[in-house]
Amino acid sequence: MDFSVIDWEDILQATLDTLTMTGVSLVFTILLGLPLGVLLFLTGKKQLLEQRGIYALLSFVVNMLRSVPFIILLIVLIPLTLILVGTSLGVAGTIPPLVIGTTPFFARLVENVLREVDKGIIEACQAMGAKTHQIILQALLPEALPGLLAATTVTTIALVSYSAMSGVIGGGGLGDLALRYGYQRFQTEVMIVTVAILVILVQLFQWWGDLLVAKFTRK
Amino acid sequence: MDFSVIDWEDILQATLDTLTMTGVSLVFTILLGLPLGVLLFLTGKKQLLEQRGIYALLSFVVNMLRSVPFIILLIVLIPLTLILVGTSLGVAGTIPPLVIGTTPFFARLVENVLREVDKGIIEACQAMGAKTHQIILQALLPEALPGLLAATTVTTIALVSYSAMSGVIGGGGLGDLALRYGYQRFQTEVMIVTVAILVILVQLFQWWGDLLVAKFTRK
Amino acid sequence: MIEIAQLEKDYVVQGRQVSALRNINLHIAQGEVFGIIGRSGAGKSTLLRALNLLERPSRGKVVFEGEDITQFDTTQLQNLRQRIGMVFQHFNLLSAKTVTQNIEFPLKLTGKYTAEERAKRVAELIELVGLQEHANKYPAQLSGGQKQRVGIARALANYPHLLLCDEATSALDPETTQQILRLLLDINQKLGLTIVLITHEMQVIRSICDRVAVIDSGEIVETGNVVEVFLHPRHTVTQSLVAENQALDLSLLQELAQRGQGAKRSHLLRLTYVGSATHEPILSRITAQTSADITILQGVIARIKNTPYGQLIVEVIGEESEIDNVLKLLGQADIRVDVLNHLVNQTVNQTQEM
Amino acid sequence: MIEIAQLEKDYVVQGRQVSALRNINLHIAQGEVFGIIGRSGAGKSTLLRALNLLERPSRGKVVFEGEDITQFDTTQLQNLRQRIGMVFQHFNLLSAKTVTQNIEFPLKLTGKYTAEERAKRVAELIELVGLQEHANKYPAQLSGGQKQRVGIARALANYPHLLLCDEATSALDPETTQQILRLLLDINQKLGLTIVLITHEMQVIRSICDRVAVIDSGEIVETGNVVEVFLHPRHTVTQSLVAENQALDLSLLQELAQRGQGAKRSHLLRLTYVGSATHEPILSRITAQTSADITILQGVIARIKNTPYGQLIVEVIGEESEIDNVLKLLGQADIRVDVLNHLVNQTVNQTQEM
Amino acid sequence: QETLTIAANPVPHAEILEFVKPLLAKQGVTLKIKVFTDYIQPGVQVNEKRLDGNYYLTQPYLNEFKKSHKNDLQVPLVKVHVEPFAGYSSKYKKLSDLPNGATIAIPNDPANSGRALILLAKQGLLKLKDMNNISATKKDIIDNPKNLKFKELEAATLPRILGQVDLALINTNYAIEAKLNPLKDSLFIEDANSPYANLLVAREDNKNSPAFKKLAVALNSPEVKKFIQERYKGAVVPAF
Ligand SMILES: Nc1ncnc2c1ncn2[C@@H]1O[C@H](COP(=O)(O)OP(=O)(O)OP(=O)(O)O)[C@@H](O)[C@H]1O
Ligand SMILES: Nc1ncnc2c1ncn2[C@@H]1O[C@H](COP(=O)(O)OP(=O)(O)OP(=O)(O)O)[C@@H](O)[C@H]1O
Ligand SMILES: [Mg+2]
Ligand SMILES: [Mg+2]
Repeated sequence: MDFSVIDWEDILQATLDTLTMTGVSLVFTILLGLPLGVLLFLTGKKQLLEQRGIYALLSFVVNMLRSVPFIILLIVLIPLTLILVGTSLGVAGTIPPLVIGTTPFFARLVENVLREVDKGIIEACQAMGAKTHQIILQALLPEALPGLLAATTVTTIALVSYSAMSGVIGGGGLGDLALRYGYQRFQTEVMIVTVAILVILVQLFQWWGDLLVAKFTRK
Repeated sequence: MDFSVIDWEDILQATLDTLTMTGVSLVFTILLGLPLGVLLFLTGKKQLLEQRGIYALLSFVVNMLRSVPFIILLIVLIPLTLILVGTSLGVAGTIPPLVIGTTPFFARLVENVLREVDKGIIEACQAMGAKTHQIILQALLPEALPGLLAATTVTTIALVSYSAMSGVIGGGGLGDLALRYGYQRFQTEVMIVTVAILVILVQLFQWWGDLLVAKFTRK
Repeated sequence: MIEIAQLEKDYVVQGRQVSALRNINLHIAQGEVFGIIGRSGAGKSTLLRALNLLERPSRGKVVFEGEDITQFDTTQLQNLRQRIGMVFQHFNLLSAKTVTQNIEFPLKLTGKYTAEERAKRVAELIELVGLQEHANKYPAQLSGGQKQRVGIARALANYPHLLLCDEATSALDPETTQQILRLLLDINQKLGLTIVLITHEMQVIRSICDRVAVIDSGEIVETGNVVEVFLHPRHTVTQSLVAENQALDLSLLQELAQRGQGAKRSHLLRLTYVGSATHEPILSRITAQTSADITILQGVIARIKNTPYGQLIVEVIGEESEIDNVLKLLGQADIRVDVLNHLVNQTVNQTQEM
Repeated sequence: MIEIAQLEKDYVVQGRQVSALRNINLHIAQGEVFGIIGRSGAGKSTLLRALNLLERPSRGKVVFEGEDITQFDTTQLQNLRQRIGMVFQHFNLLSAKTVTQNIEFPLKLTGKYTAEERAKRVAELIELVGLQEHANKYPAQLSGGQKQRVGIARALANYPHLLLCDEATSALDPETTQQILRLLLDINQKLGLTIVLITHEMQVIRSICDRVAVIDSGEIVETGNVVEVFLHPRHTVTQSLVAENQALDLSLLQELAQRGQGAKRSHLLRLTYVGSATHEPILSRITAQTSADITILQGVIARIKNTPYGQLIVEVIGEESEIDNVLKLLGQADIRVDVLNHLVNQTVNQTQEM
Repeated sequence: QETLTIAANPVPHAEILEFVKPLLAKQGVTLKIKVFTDYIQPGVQVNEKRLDGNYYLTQPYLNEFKKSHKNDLQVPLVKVHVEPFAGYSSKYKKLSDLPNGATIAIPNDPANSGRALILLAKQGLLKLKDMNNISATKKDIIDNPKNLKFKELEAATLPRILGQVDLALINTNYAIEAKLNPLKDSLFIEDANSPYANLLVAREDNKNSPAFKKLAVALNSPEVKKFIQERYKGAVVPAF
């Protein structure tokens, strides 16, 4: 192994790119996925706002986005990405597809987590005359917080791993570096270093996530 | 659009390939991921068999596998794949990396689901003198069944989407077809058809999953 | 205040329809404390939950202050429910909120109070239910009774017009129960709060209820003033529920039966007297006027809400004429007499058969 | 059977250590029915859960049949627990199992029974707790009391040697409560089952307990035979807990105070008599021998387990000499007399101050 | 009956192999085609003897591959076709219009990125350290007078983002699929005697097998030449 061949500046840049892609995408994934997940939950069978039609529609959209291979999503979304961020290239261009790719996934996790919330608590809120938005914001989400945080951790890590595919549109980042240099150009050293950094990042995310889950677990 | 260019035999084969990859991988993912998830849960903080060391180790392995980009996993695992299934090519060769790629993900979901099980029920089992394996098999898993089924649905769909990358090692399947024709060869028709079939498959999986969840929800 | 007409509720269990409430008709007046009793599984909780439509009735109407609330839309129902407090059988506290936050929750929902007003009200309530030391604990850190008190405070927080209590004191010790009941009665008297409560503790009914309904297998089998229902229960279910201090102890009967019939005649009487009669030394006067021996075997002298009453099972031993005299004197003193001799005889027969 | 020595339990709340049990010493004999009472939050559940080490004590020993179980390894503890039944305050039923499956669960765990044996035992238990019609329901489809009965059946399923009950009848109506208590007592007598139970219903203690411990703020403040503790409670907490039918109704006292002191002297006495005295017509005989008027104001004549007892609050009105005579006669008749005149006087003073 | 298992990229390699499959079948050779969307695995799989040979490498890339894998097991048998590489722009009609600071998109795979840089160098847009280093990367540029910026993307994406850059270097197969005409739409194109002819490659141990001989002959047959010309209309040109 000859680690002197490694261009550390590249690695630093890639690390920053990965962090940017993951971070920004995560924020938007949560902003979009949380409401979507809540809506899936609410309109679902035997839930607060049971609405078969709306549920079926939302569920379909979510499933559709989840079933399209990510590379195809990257390509198909180019026009939309252009509108949203002005370019479909590089780190910025990767973020919209990443968000659109992970949002439905996160929304499903949110739906699943919310389903585990004690029905009695929702009933108590109803009995107090809480409006639906109050039930969601003030009871449901706080009650589900540990589960939601765990779901966010899983999603963050999924984002890191998705972002590796960003090379297709010149995205960059650690995963892309690992693929292009480590794999395609047989620079095993680069692969080892980038994968190691990825592992460390993911480990950190998990650790934070676990800490938060523990902090907000009241049961 | 000219759908006459489509080779329906290819599409049928690809559909079968996707079903095989997803189905077989799912079975192994559950067989490996469920115990792993249970172990993560049990050895976790304040849980039945709290074991900081073991938890940290398992968690690390899971995180590591999750942080390696799937394509790299596909490649790195070739020697192992050869040992396991005798070939690292085609549908069979895709299954080990798919399993190893999704197992840690599923294990995390399992861990999260199990954490939501009412502590009082575990206590009741302990008070009855249940052995740990009895608590797991006869109380914990049945109690968490709806959540586990929902997690399985999410995982199945993730498998479908991962399997699209199998083309790298000559795997095949709908996702690969969509990539090869739709992406690399600009045959939008093939892309549309394959993605449509993917969407239908995913929709079916989700629908089955939801049915099972509803069937086993007792609360 | 509440009028229930032809209310019915069915559940579906494994595809079969099971009826949980049948033909319920009930009127609860403004400011009344109304008790619901019945055997386990009779349908009490289901009925109570129908009052604020937490449980949608399968058929029938619930009229609240003149309006049929089964016709309400969501907003109307939400506004209505903000004026109804509810204490749940299983507490249903928000596990992610502290005691303080749980009690503050309904106040926040209305949006009518400032933060200070809320803090003041919460502090007041926490003190009323005696949880000062536990204000910042989460429900999982509380004992059963502490959780229940949080539930009570939460239900009262928003100055409700109607309070629905589903076994609100079942997890409380007698002393705390009395404190809570006094608190409820106080609010009832000062603010005219209407209370509907389910309980298994007859003492609770006696302490604060004006009227009581007895429900069995989903049907109301008896309703009336508490004094009336408790002292002269008509339906067998009511009888068995208030039996506690009314029916004869089996072992006592057996003892009496074994003692057998001696020379003198022994009569077993249940004496029931209500109101002022209780404090008059009637029994001792009668004893003074007769040579018959009067022994109180079992009984209670107490109050139902504000009405003093006594219910005693006494054995009268004496000559035929003396006993007639005793019965006459009791009649004059406005005491209701039930002769229970047949119970002893039955026991004798049973013992012989065995 | 169980020996608890210097048991302590601390909880950590927001970084602070809070003591939930302090210096608990207790001995519970084989075949005994042992009650634990105390105010809400006193530490009853914590103590009960320490008996099978569900709650690991912070310090101290729990000795079970001569062995210090705090030293047991996991397997030993599991084997031990299979012989201990437990009824939880919050039921803790398995929500994914039907009533039948819940009750069968502990039987399956031991692996000692065949499927038929289990089915037979389960059917037997379901009948004992009266849930035949609900055998295939899931817990979410049951009423509160039905859930509780499943919990009781489950705890009894495996023929335990020791039964721990945390408010096992709190959700049951009086009639069902009596049935369950009779069932427990029956097993206790026939099979020597030792029972430790927490309850807030003093009636339950009276019905089946031999001994009782009173716990307050984590400490045992009184223990003894039920008759002893209930009729002559020493600690203020005990007094307030058994007050229900012992202390004077405040409104009654006020009435007496208002009536004022007439020409004749009025004495307020609490009479307590235990055992055979109860069925003797003592009071009526005394009444016959004196010209003083004796009125029972409040009281109860009943049984604690198998011991009949009476506790009456009576007003005696008459000349000084007559009253002395009454007191003398009462003393001869083995009746314990407490003079409560001071209570009326206190009330008079309070009323005047207001 | 002999069997040959050959690894190939999907287009045009696999298609050309499909075309010769029936021809070989007549000669008693069963041809099995393994399609890879990847540029590494077909080589690796042949080295490790899991496959008999491959058809996707060009000579410069084969040299590179042998170097990095420190072996020389792979032996080129015949050249089959060339996919000429060209520069396209949707903004400029002539290369000389290209402004200073222009953005140029090039493929990011090792087989093509060096090739793109070399082609750019040949157009005089920049200078490379070593004009023959086919695995050159951006870092090997020693002179960049127009201060050009490079974006590295996956080859198949390039036609799709043509509008977002000033110039894109696109493999002809992808250009044609995307309805670009390499002859008319390109600003410049690789010359016909490009070193990047795709080769049928065998291993040292099987290069002399009769089956391989038959395949080599078939791939250089007039039928294949005709097939390539008709099918790919200039995007792929026969190299024999
Ligand atoms: N996990 C915990 N963390 C902190 N404090 C706790 C915890 N569990 C119980 N406590 C406190 O310990 C004390 C004793 O609780 P315990 O449950 O034993 O009371 P209890 O006597 O059973 O009361 P109740 O009759 O209301 O059920 C209470 O003050 C309670 O708030
Ligand atoms: N979701 C449900 N599905 C089916 N049956 C139900 C459901 N909920 C309640 N029941 C049944 O309806 C009947 C009435 O239940 P309810 O909870 O009203 O009883 P309750 O009078 O409150 O009893 P308890 O005193 O035991 O709480 C019970 O027999 C119960 O089993
Ligand atoms: Mg109920
Ligand atoms: Mg308790």
